[in-house]
Amino acid sequence: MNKIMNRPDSFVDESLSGIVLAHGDALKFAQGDHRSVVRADAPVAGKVAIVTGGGYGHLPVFLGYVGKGFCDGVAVGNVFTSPSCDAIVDAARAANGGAGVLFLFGNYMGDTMNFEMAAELLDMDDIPTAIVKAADDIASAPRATFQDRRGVGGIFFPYKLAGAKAERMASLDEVRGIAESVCANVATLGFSMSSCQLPGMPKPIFEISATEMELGMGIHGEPGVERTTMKSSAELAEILSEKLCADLAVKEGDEVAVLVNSLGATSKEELYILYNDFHACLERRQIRVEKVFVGEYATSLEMLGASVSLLKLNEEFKQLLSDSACTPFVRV
Amino acid sequence: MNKIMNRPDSFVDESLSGIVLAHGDALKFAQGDHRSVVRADAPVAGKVAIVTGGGYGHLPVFLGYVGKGFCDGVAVGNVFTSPSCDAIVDAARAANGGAGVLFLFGNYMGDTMNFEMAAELLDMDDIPTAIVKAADDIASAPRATFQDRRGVGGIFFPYKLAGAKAERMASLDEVRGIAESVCANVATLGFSMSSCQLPGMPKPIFEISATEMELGMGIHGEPGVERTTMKSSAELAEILSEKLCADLAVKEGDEVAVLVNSLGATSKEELYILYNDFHACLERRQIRVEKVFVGEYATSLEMLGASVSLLKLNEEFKQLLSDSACTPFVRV
Amino acid sequence: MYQIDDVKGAINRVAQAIREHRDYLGELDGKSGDGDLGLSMENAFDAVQSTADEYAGSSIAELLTKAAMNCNRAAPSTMGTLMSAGILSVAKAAKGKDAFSDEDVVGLPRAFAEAIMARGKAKLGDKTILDALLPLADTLEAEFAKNRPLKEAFAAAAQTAKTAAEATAGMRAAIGRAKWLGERAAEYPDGGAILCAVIAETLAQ
Amino acid sequence: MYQIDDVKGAINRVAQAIREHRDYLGELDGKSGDGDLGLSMENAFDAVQSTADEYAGSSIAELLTKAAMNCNRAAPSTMGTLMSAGILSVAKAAKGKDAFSDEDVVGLPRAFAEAIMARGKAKLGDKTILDALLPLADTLEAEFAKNRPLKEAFAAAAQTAKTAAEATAGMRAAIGRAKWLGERAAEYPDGGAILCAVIAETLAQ
Ligand SMILES: Nc1ncnc2c1ncn2[C@@H]1O[C@H](COP(=O)(O)OP(=O)(O)O)[C@@H](O)[C@H]1O
Ligand SMILES: Nc1ncnc2c1ncn2[C@@H]1O[C@H](COP(=O)(O)OP(=O)(O)O)[C@@H](O)[C@H]1O
Ligand SMILES: [Mg+2]
Ligand SMILES: [Mg+2]
Ligand SMILES: [Mg+2]
Ligand SMILES: [Mg+2]
Repeated sequence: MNKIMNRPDSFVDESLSGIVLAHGDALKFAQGDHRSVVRADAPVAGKVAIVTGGGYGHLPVFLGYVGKGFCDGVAVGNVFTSPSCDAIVDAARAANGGAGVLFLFGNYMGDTMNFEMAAELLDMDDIPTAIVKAADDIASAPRATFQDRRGVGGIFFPYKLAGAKAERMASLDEVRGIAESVCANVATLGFSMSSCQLPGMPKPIFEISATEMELGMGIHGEPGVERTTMKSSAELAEILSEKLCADLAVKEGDEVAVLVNSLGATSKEELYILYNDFHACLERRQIRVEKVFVGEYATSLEMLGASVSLLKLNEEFKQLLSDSACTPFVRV
Repeated sequence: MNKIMNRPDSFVDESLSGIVLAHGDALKFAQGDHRSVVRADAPVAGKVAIVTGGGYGHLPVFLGYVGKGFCDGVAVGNVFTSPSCDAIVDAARAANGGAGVLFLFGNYMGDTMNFEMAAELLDMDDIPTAIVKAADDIASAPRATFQDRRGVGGIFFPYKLAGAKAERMASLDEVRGIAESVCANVATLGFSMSSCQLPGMPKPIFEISATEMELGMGIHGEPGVERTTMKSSAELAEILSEKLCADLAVKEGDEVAVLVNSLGATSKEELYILYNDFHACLERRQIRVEKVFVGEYATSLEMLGASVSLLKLNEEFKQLLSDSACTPFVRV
Repeated sequence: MYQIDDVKGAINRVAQAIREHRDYLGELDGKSGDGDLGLSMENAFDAVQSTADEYAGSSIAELLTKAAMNCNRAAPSTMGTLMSAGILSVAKAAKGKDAFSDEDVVGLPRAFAEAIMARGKAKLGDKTILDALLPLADTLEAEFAKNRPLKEAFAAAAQTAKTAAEATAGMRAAIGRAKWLGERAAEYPDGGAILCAVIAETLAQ
Repeated sequence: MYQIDDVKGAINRVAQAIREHRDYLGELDGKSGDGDLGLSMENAFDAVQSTADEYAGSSIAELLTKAAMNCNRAAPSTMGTLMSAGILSVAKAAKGKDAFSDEDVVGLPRAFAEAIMARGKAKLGDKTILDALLPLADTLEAEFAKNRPLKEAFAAAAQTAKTAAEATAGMRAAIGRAKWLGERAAEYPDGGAILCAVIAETLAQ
C-alpha cells in the first residue's frame, strides 16, 4: 500500500485533524464532532446555510468546498462511504444562521438515506431544510431520468452558483431553486486509466490493463459505459463534447462553462491537452466558452483519469458564476 | 501509456496551447514564441520582472507561477528538459518593464547554461539581469555547500517572497537580495513510492516495488538518500522534521512556514495526514508555524510521493509572505 | 428460549464471519459498486460487537437499540444504514421481553426485511440483499409451520438464502450503484445478497 | 577530403544510431538522472538531420552553425546544450574551407571536447562524456601521428572510447545530476560517455 498514512482506521480522522490544524483560520469542527466541519465564521446570521457531505477520498469534494461563496458545513464519512446522520445533524446545527439549511450532495443511496434521516431530526427542532442532489454523470442514466444519475465532478457548479446565491442573502427557496436548475443543466462524463486502492484493502478496486481505459467511470470506481483501448486526447474530446452537448441540447450560439477535472493522479499537463482539444470541438460547434476551470475538483484518491463537465449558462448563472468564492482548497 | 495526449512530440505544445486558451485573461505567449509565456499585463512598467523556466511536467512549477505577486514570465522546455536560450530571451524581453530581469530557476546544469547564455545575449541589449538559483533539496548536498543542491519544491518560497518584493517596486538588487536570502533559508526533503513515465518512453524512469519507498527523491526521479521499506506517516514526519530543522538550525521559539507538496499522484487526503504528524513534531520542538501550504506545488507528472519544505522566517519574510498573489494555478 | 447471552453469542459469531469474508465482499461490491461493502460491514459489526461486549444490562431491546445506533454511526453506507434499520426492527420485536421464543425468532427475518424495504424502497427482484433475505424468511416460516424444529428450519432457510444469493448472478440491478451499470455488472452475484447468505449460514450453525 | 555531402552522410548515420539507442540511453540516464538523455538526443539529432536535409548551400561551416542553433533549440538539456557547443566548434574549424582534410578531422574531437569543457566546466574524471571523448581524442591523435590511415586510427579511437565509456561504471560523478547520488549511481556507466562511444563507433564504420 503506497499511501502516506498510519492506520487505515484512522485515515479519515488524522487527515481531518491535519486540515483543521492547517486551516484553523477558515475551518472548525462543529459541536465537538470530528466528522463535522463548518466555516470558521459559522453560523452566518440570516444567510441560508448550505451543508454538504459524503464519503472521504474525493478532495476537494466535499470538505474542500466549505468556505465563503460555497458551502457552510460538511459531514464527512469514511473513505467512499456516506457520513452518519449524526454528523450531518451536527454540521447543520452549527451552520444554521436562522434562514434554514440546504442539503446539497451527490445522488447516492447511503447519503440520501442519512441526509433524509437528518432532515427528519432537524424538523423536530424546527430547522427548515431542503434537499437537492447532484446527479450529473451522463454515463449512469439517460437524460429523461437524469435525477437517477450518480453525482460526480459536476457538483462543483451547484456548489458555486447556489453558494453565490446564498451569499447574496437569498431565501432557502431561492437557493434551492438555483441549485435545482443548475443540477438540471450540468452534465459530466469521465474516464479512467487506473483504479485506486481503499486504505486498508489489499487490492485496487478493479483491474485495468495499461492499454485500456474505462469510459464513463464513476468517482468510486463504478464501471462505466464501456471498456475500450486507450484513446487519444482528440478522440476523447470528440466523444465527450458530442455526448455532453447532446445531453444538454447545447447548440450554436449557446454559452457554457467548462470544468476539466483530474480524478487524482492525472497531471495538469494532460488536462490542458484535453482542454485544448475540447475547446476546438466547441469552437467548431460555435459554442462560446464563458469560463473554464481546469484542475482537481473531484477526485478518487490516486486514480488516473479525468472528467469534463459542461454547464449551460443563462444570464443569472453567468452573474453567479462570476462572484468570487474561496475555501482553503478552491478559489474562483 | 496511460496518458491523455495525442503525440509525445506535441505533448508540451498542445498543453501550453490549452493553458493559454483557458487562461487568456491572465497569460499570453511572448513575442510569438510558443515556449515563452508572460503575464497578460506584461511588461509592468517600472517593476523588476522575474523570469523563470525549466522542464515541463512539474506544474504548477514553472509556468503556474506566472501571475501577479509571483513571476512575470517563463520559458518552457520539453518534459524534464531545460528551456532553450531563445525562449528565455523572448520571455525576458516581453516581461522587462525597464527595471531589469531576475532569472529565478532551479539549480540544474542544462538550465544554468541556457539562462547564462540568455543573460549574455540580453546584456548586449543593455537589459540588466541577475541570476538566483533555488537549491533546496537537502538530500543532494550538505548544508555547507547548499548551493550545489538541486532545486525542488521549495522554490515556491523564493517565488512568493521575491515576487512580493518586486510587486512592491523594489530594485533589481533588492529583489535579487530577497531571493538569495530566501534560498539560503529554505530546505526541502521528499520521498516517493512510484515512478513516472515520460511521454513517448516505453517504461517508467525507474522501478520501485509496492512495499518500498525512495527517501530524498528528486523531482525528475533522481534517486535519493536511500531506498527503504514504506514508512508510516508518523515515521516520515519524524525523519523529515528532524533533518529539515537540523539543516536550517531551526530551534525552540523560531517561526517557520511549511509547504507540504504532492509529487502528483498522492492525494490531498494523505498530505494532510502527513501535515498532522509534521505539525506534532514541530509543536514538540516548540517551533511556531506561521503559515502552511498543502497541495500540489511542484510535481513530477504522475509520481506518488510528497515533499516537505521549511522556510525559516524573519520579520521581512513574514510581511512578504502575507502579500496576496495569484496565478491561474496558485493563489495565496 | 433465547436469552441476552445467546444474542451476544450470535453477534460475536456474525462479526467473526464478516471479518473472514471482508475481502470477498469488497471484491463483489467492486464489480458493480465502490468496493467498500466488506470494510463497512466490518466497521458495522465491530461496532455492534463492542456494544454487546460493553453492555452490562439485561434488556435485549436496549442492547439492540444501542447496537443499531452505533452501527449507523460506524458504517453509514447503504448497507450499514439498512443493517441498522434491520437491527432496530429486531430491537422492537424484543421490546418488553426477557428472551426470544422460537416463534419470535421465526418472525425476525421478515421484520428485518420490512425495515430494509421501508428505508431503502427496494423490492424483491431489484438485485439487493432482499433477494436472499425474503426467500430466507419464506423458507423459515414455511418449514417451521410444518413443525420442523427451529434449528432444522433455520438450516433449510440458510440453504435457501445461499441458493437465492448465488442466483442473483445474471440479474440486472434496479437500484443502488449496480443499477448504473445495467448489463455490465449482471454476471456477478449481489454483494448484499451474499452477505445475507453468510450471516444466515453462521447463525444456522 | 571530406565534402559537405560526407558531412551530411555522417549526420544521417549518427542520427540513425541515436534513434536505435534511444531507450538504452534513457535507461542509463534514469539510473542517475532524469531519464531524458535518449529522448533529448533523439530530438537534438532529428533537428540536426533536418537542418542538413534542408540545407541547399555549399558551406560546411554555415550548415553546422545552423545545426548547432537548431540542436540547442530542439534539445536544450545539458547534453543538448553541450552538443550544440561542440557542433559549433566543428563549424568554426570548417570556417573558410570547402572540405575537411584528414588532419582537420583528427583535430575535431579535441575541439569538441574543449567546447564542452568551456561551457560545462567539467574535467576528465568527473564521470561525463569527457571520460570517453578525451581518451578518444588522445588515441586518434596518437595513432594518426604513427602514420596509420585515418580510417584505422579512427577505428582504434572508437575502441578506446568504448572501453573508456564502459570504465565509467564504478566512478563517482563529480558534476551534473549524477553527483547528487554519490555512491548510489556509481555502479552504472555514464550515459553521456556511452553516447560518445555509440557516435564514435558509427563514424568509424
Ligand atoms: N435500496 C436498497 N435496498 C436494499 N438493499 C440495497 C439497496 N441499495 C443497495 N442495496 C444493497 O446494498 C449493497 C451495497 O451496499 P454498500 O456497499 O454499503 O452500498 P454503497 O457503497 O453504495 O453505499 C448492494 O449489494 C445491495 O445488496
Ligand atoms: N558539466 C558537464 N560537462 C560535460 N558533460 C556533462 C556535464 N554535466 C552532465 N554531463 C553529461 O550529460 C549527461 C546527461 O545529459 P542530460 O540527460 O541531457 O542532462 P540533464 O537531464 O541533467 O539535463 C551525463 O551523462 C554526462 O555525461
Ligand atoms: Mg459506498
Ligand atoms: Mg533533463
Ligand atoms: Mg459499496
Ligand atoms: Mg538527463
